[in-house]
Amino acid sequence: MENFGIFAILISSILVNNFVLSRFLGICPFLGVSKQVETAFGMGMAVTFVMTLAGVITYFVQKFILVPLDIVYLQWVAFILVIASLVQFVEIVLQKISPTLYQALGVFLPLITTNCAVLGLALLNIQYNFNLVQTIFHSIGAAIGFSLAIVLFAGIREKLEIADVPVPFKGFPIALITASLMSIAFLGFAGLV
Amino acid sequence: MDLNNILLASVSLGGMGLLFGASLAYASQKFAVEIDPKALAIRDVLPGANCGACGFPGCDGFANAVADGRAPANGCPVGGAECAQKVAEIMGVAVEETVKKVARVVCKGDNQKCKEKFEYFGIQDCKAAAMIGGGSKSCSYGCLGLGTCVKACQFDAIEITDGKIARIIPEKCTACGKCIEVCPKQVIHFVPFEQDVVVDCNNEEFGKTVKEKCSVGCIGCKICVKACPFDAMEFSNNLAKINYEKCTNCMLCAEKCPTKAIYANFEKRRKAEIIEEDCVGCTLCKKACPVGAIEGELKQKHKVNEELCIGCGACEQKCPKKTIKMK
Amino acid sequence: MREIVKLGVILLIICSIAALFLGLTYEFTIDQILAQRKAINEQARKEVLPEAQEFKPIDEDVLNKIISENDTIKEIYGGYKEGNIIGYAIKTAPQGYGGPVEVITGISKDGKISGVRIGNHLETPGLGANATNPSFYKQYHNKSIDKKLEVVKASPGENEIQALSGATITSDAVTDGVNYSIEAFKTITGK
Amino acid sequence: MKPFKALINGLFKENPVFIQLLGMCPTLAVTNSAINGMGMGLATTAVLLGSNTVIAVFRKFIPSKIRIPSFIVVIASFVTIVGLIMEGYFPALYKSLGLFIPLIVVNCLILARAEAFASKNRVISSVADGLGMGLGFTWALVLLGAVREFFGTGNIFGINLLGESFKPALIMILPPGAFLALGILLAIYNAIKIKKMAKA
Repeated sequence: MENFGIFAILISSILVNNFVLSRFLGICPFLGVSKQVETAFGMGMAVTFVMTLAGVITYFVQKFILVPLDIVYLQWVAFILVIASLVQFVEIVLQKISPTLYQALGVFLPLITTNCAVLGLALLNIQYNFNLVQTIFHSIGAAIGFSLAIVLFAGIREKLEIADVPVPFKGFPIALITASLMSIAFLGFAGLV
Repeated sequence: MDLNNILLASVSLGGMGLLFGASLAYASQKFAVEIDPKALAIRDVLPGANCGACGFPGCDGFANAVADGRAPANGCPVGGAECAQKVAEIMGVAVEETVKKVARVVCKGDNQKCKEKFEYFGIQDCKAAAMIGGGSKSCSYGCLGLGTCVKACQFDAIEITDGKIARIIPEKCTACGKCIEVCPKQVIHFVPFEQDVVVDCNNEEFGKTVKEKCSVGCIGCKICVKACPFDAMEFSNNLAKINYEKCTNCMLCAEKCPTKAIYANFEKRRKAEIIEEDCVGCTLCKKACPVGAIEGELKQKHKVNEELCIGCGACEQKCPKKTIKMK
Repeated sequence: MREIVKLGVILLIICSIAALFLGLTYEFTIDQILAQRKAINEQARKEVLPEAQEFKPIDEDVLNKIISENDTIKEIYGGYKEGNIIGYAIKTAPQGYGGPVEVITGISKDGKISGVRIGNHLETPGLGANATNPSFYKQYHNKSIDKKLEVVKASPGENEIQALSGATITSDAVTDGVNYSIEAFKTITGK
Repeated sequence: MKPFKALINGLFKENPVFIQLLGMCPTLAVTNSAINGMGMGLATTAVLLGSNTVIAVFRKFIPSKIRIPSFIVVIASFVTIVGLIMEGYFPALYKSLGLFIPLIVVNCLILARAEAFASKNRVISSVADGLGMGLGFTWALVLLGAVREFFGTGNIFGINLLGESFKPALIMILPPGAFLALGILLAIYNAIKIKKMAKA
């Protein structure tokens, strides 16, 4: 992965190993927030914004703090501290600067702190030891992949509301089965890159 | 076990913690958005059903609106008087008394009284039934009794009587208006809670056509309009409708109505009573009484004839000595 | 202003205590972890070159020269028995189906493949991952290093390997790994 | 909430996986075998116990403005400790769980329990709740792992049950199988609940 070009990284993170459907990262918001397409899209945008920022900041934290001081075992704690503070910071700033945008995204922002995709992304960036440019594009690609999956899923779930689903399958079970079908579809991209 | 590695670790992580803690605190101060404390206080007082009856998106929307003065303190019909009172206190504004309203199904044509055009086996839902030739009932204005309003009511104040007609329980109804929205026949109207006389019909046809369809429908004969001493009975496109401000629940119209389309709760009919000591015999009450239920000569004590009295309260208003009580 | 300091200090305390605990656990477990990591690598090399008692990496510049020619080569260790070299353990990482596949090949001095093992890989479980079954990698044993190894669908001959069903890309990748090791072995021993 | 009740609550009534649908990422990703499921479940239980205790003890001193960062630091340090121990003493399990050990930090279950329960109740009931939720999470993961492993490879806990004749459904070990298995298990769980409700 480390010698991939930018385009290859984008394709791989959006389609091939999609963060939600094949890496299983960020499933809680994926299941929780995908009742309507607009909320899903709102969540997608919020996640894209935070993931890109988090990807870059954790890159610098790793490069200039953890490695030189040889305290790499603090990686997980440092990263999640950065992400949690970043999300809370974004929430406060957004609330002041554009209340309308905050109204739309506001409720999802605290959700993002516990979103496995953000920390997963930060750790993968280090695992593949990407340089800065690759990190940025991998973060953007991963976030777009997440948004793509959640918006598609929300569209299907809206249709599911009016389909007559057997009672025990109502709600999450049918959603999960739909997700598995989508995951099969995304399996088709495997080996593309 | 080189100690300085551990110290280095705790110093660096501690430093990062300090940096983030401080910046978060600084940000929350610099970007503080003053949320109106009044809006929060109002929000706790509201019932929180988010039913939207006040016209605002849920209770938060209404609370913010009231805080900014865009909405009246008594705008929450579900909360009713005591909620309006609390909101008014928070806003420090006097609240004018509102008459408590409840929803009511203005139709008495159940399956005995109103003929059915055809047998309906479709989806048990008024909206669906109404699409098929206006529903199975011959009277296309009447209540189909398939329970759309029952499902819409959050406070389960509506039940379907065994005559397949919806009936709203006044005590439970919070006037949120959801049933009125969903009813395809618009046969549910707002009626004051204390009102004991209501024209229970929604049919705008005339005479014989109504008679063929429903034995208790309003045939538009206007007898009640003439009979009402307080001309509280308005009449438009063949349907009588009571003006609730003017109506004194004297129930005369209900007595006169040939098809008994007007509901009247006769047990609750009030009776006038003159307190002997204070009566000066000025005969004002006798002239005011529309049904001549008061006997007595000038300067003598007057008396109310209980059978004739319809409890309209006209004498009570007229009496200069205020010695007439309605019981 | 006081609020900012207060919050900052609280978070400082929490983080430094946490870091202290982590530091302590790290100290206790670090030598165990390093031993584990060394053992895993050592164990793979031991399997491919059973007779060797201890392994020493070959000198730097030879290794770098080989890596410059073919960057899938990752490590080369000389296997020693009673002091003298009896073979080499070469680790390569050819590109498989899901990602790089670590292939460790042991080649003895007399020009025979003494063993092949599969290290970390990202192959699909149930398909490519079957390369880790002995039935597959045992095929490379005692193959001579004179001719390049080929992958065939069925009835493998002298220098041919039976491909894994449904995982031809992985089988090719592992075979390439072994072939690269053979070339590296030839450049080192000057055969 | 009495400690014992919190324990039972976590195991069945409010099972984190089947009822609350928390901690989905590890549940789906790691349960391609029952042993992995158990490993992840026990690791999560250990972290849950640790973090619930510490947060319950310090709940008075943590101001609400930086509540989330401090909880997360506590959880993350417990996860790191578990991770270090696991890498040192259980290398096989560590390799198979791979990326998902650090992801216990952002496992919605732990932060949810910390925020919803531990920061509001006494230490003993927090510990009981942590244990209950952890064990509930573990048995759900083991069940899901067993189901997927059984259909995917024909054996459970590595023991081959069906012999050679059984052609395993590989899909069950791949990502789609995880969604499918959990969806069907949830449906069965709902069906049982509905039947029980109908009887009661």
